[in-house]
Amino acid sequence: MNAGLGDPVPLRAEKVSFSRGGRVIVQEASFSVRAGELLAVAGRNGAGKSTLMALLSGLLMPSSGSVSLHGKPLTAWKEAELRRKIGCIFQHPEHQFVTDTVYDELAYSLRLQHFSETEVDNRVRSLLAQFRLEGRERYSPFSLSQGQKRRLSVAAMMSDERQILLCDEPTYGQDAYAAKELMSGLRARADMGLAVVVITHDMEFVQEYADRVVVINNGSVDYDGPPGSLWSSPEQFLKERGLIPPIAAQMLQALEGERAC
Amino acid sequence: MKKSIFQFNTRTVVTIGIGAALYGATSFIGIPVGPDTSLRPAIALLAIFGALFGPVVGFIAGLIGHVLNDLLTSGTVWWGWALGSGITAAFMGLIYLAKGFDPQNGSFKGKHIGLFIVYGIVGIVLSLLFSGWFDIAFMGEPSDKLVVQVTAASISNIIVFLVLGVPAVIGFAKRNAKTSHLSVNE
Amino acid sequence: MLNVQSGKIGSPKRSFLQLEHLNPAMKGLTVILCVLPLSLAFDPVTVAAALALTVLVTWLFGNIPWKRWLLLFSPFLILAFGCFWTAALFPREPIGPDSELLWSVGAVRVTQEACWIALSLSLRALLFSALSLLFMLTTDPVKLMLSLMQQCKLPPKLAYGILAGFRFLPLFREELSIMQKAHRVRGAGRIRRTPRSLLQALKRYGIPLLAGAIRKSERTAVAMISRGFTGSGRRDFYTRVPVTWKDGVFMALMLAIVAIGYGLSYALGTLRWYNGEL
Amino acid sequence: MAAGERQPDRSPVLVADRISLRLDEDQTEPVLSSVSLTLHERELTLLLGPGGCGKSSLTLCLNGIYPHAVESEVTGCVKIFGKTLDGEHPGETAQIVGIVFQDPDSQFCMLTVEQELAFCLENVSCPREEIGERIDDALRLVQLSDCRDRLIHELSGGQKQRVAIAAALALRPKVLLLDEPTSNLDPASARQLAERIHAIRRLLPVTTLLIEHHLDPWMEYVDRLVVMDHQGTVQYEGDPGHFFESRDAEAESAGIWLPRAVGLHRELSRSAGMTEGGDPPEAGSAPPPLSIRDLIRR
Ligand SMILES: Nc1ncnc2c1ncn2[C@@H]1O[C@H](COP(=O)(O)OP(=O)(O)OP(=O)(O)O)[C@@H](O)[C@H]1O
Ligand SMILES: Nc1ncnc2c1ncn2[C@@H]1O[C@H](COP(=O)(O)OP(=O)(O)OP(=O)(O)O)[C@@H](O)[C@H]1O
Ligand SMILES: [Mg+2]
Ligand SMILES: [Mg+2]
Repeated sequence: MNAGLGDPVPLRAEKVSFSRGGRVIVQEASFSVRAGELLAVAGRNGAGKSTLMALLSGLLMPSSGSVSLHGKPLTAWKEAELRRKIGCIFQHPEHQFVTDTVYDELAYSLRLQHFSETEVDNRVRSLLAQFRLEGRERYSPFSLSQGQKRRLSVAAMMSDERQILLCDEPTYGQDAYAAKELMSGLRARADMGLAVVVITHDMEFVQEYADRVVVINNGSVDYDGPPGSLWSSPEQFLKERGLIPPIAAQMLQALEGERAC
Repeated sequence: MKKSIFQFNTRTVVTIGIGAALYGATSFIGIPVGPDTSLRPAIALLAIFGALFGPVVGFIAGLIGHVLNDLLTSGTVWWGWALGSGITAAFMGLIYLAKGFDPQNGSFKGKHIGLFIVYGIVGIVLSLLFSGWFDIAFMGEPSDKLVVQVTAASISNIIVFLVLGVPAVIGFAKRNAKTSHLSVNE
Repeated sequence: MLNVQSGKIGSPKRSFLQLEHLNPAMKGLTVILCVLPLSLAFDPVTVAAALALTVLVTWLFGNIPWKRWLLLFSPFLILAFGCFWTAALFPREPIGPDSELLWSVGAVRVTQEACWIALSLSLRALLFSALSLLFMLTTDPVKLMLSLMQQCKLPPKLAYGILAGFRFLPLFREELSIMQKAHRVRGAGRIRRTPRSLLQALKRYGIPLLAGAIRKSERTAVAMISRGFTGSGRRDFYTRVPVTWKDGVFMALMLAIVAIGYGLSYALGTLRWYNGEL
Repeated sequence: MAAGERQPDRSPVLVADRISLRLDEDQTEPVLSSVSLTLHERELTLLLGPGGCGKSSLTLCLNGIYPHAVESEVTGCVKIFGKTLDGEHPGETAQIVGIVFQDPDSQFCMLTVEQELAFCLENVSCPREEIGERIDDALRLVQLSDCRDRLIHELSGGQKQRVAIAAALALRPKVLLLDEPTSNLDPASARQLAERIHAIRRLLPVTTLLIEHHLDPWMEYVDRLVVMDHQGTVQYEGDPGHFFESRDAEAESAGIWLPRAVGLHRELSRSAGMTEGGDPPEAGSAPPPLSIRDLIRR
């Protein structure tokens, strides 16, 4: 399956809408995910980011509009193939665990790919080290600390070379180390030519790591462009979307304001 | 860590609530295998709740679950059968008192399996006899029909217990054996 | 009670006796009070009259779309139908020799009495399910528990425990869909809907679901405690579920239905008492 | 920083004395070993520590969940207003010590938002006439007034977290334990919450313990700082400003977030050749001073 590997725009959402229980959660959202790019998604609580991610990954069906992968609508893809291409990290790490131990959790998708047991062991060990979960391999995923759960759920998805990775708030609850490591891990994936989508509330990270940012408000796309120019949009605009520019951008604006006077 | 069976804290009560709700809800499901008899997977739940939380929790969960189900399906409670559900669970829960038995921490040995099966079968037969007797004594049901009913129900319940209940408890114990970090080394 | 998921019971339609707004404990008591005398009757007329009136009450005063009601009632209908034919063809009771033969094919004989009994049996089953549907479809479990605590003095500790259990039932569906999604994103694929894979599904989801429920029961208990729950009896309930004159009217109405049923069959001379027939 | 204005003689409200915690009989290393800390009246104490060091477990010890509601092995003692928790029903302790758990997904016991809050208030024997109002207040505080009748499990992550905060505040506890209350909130709401908690603290005598990785919204309100290390022991207890000024290297190596302003300051000063203690940049090959604009571009 090599078709479309060089595709610069692997995933595209076109006028996607979704409603549930009579409430429109996502309305007519259109944007594209590009290869080699780290796309940040931001927006208020309850704006519809997580729902949008579920739509992009094909776990939910849009009530209108379509999502297409390599130009082919998601519904036309075979389930197994789709999952090999799109990885997905849920907002609640516990929702993603399918096995009883940390070790098995990391080995799960490796085993599905029929790696030899020694190969699996090697890879799992290196993941354990990379995500600082050593000594926890026999624990149940549910008895980890919240931050460890988050790292485990990310690690389990990183173990695959999926072309598109959708992450819902991958860094929350992490200490400085872990968060930076996670983000640079994701950045490295993007630099390798893969597509990464990160939902986050951390504007410093958006500033530092993202190539492009999409702002969701009330279920529709409000802004789509580089982070730098987002900060220079009117204050009212940012305020309504619950965004606070990173501290450096704030200072820059303050300086420029002074210069203008 | 196993707790005393008479400890009644909020957690026990919530467990009873869940057990009862699950038992009540799954009691609707039955695969009819003959006149007046059906394989009720719900019996397996009694085995699980009894084994994991002891006879007292099992008894109350079974009783309340049965009463709820009766109320929802027919509006009348067949107390004999409701108590019977509780007694079944209580007998299955006797295994909880066995030494070294602790499926929540993955400790479930061969001799426990044997014991569990014995307790379960005895419990099923005894409770059905009790329900039958209760019906004859208090509800004025004719006795000849009940003999057939009790025998058929015993057989079908024992089948469910052996095919679903016992493996489920073993599955639980296995699952937890791996998760509790040190007991794997034994 | 099947409405837990939607969370809302009793929308715009208003009638004088809104079943959804009645006191659940009183409603339950009324249903039981109806079932008790009706379980003594064993003739199609009493039962059919009561059944028809119960259904009428459900439709008039309950706010249930009739399609939904039919959907939920249909399994009972099918069951009753099957029950009718088996009882008619293979009567368990000794049939009086003087009973009129309706028709026969070879050894299979259908007598009038057997038919009569079969009709009573199946109608009885329908009546009890209609009564319990009336209760189930119009009762919010939270309100039921509140009313059990307020009217029947059920200890809050037990009531909230059961309520927590009830809360889990609709959540199980949610949990199952979450688990299915988890398996899907992890690449395990979907399980097709064939009988054979049912066992596979049971293995994949059954024990984890139960394990999840048990884990959640601990967390729920911790959550209840950390919200200050001690289980002591004194509470000033925010939502009061009062008993009003409407509950009395409803009880009277339902008892009248029973009386009408009995009266009718007495007038027609068909009244017969139940004797443990099956 | 508020340190200067602090009255020195605030009385201790919650004292934890050499707490050790094991969750399993046969666990080799304990989750917490000999943790002592004191919360003073009306102060906001910030608890920092690397991931998995036992911060959340500590909060559960402070309100008596460990060992009174969940079996576990706890040594040492916790005193609230001079009284130990032993023999007390953990539910009663919870009425004094309110908590917001870290996991927003599994800390609710009712179906809808309103029922959840009403359940809390009924537990503290709040008279019925007041409950409605207090629910309103609590929801307004977390900007969730329009979600009053929603089912909790259908809310988004951030909305659930707000419900949890509202529930804890509705109890009007004397001591409030906040375990990463803003981790799922959008930036503006996080800042707003910090401000509101501060405002509440001026109105009510509530003593707060805060666990948070992202310090920015909270920094100006923090009175005291407690830092834990990987092994589950307390490393530093005292003035926050002092810690970030003098021991920031230590903090960084332990994986503790610095407030972003501190980080920016350090980066700027480093690039301007003012690195304290470090080797000064070589005269000839010194990079041009990094401007804020450069920082943004990177
Ligand atoms: N299962 C559901 N049923 C009904 N409504 C839902 C459901 N799940 C989410 N919603 C609603 O849809 C809206 C968007 O939810 P979503 O989880 O996508 O938000 P979000 O942008 O991810 O927010 P957050 O930043 O808080 O995670 C919210 O108002 C939420 O209450
Ligand atoms: N139920 C449990 N059984 C066994 N070990 C546990 C259990 N809960 C937590 N632990 C372990 O105790 C340690 C401390 O967990 P805790 O949740 O207190 O960490 P934390 O400091 O809050 O971390 P984070 O910042 O990631 O939330 C972790 O290493 C975790 O693996
Ligand atoms: Mg979300
Ligand atoms: Mg924690």
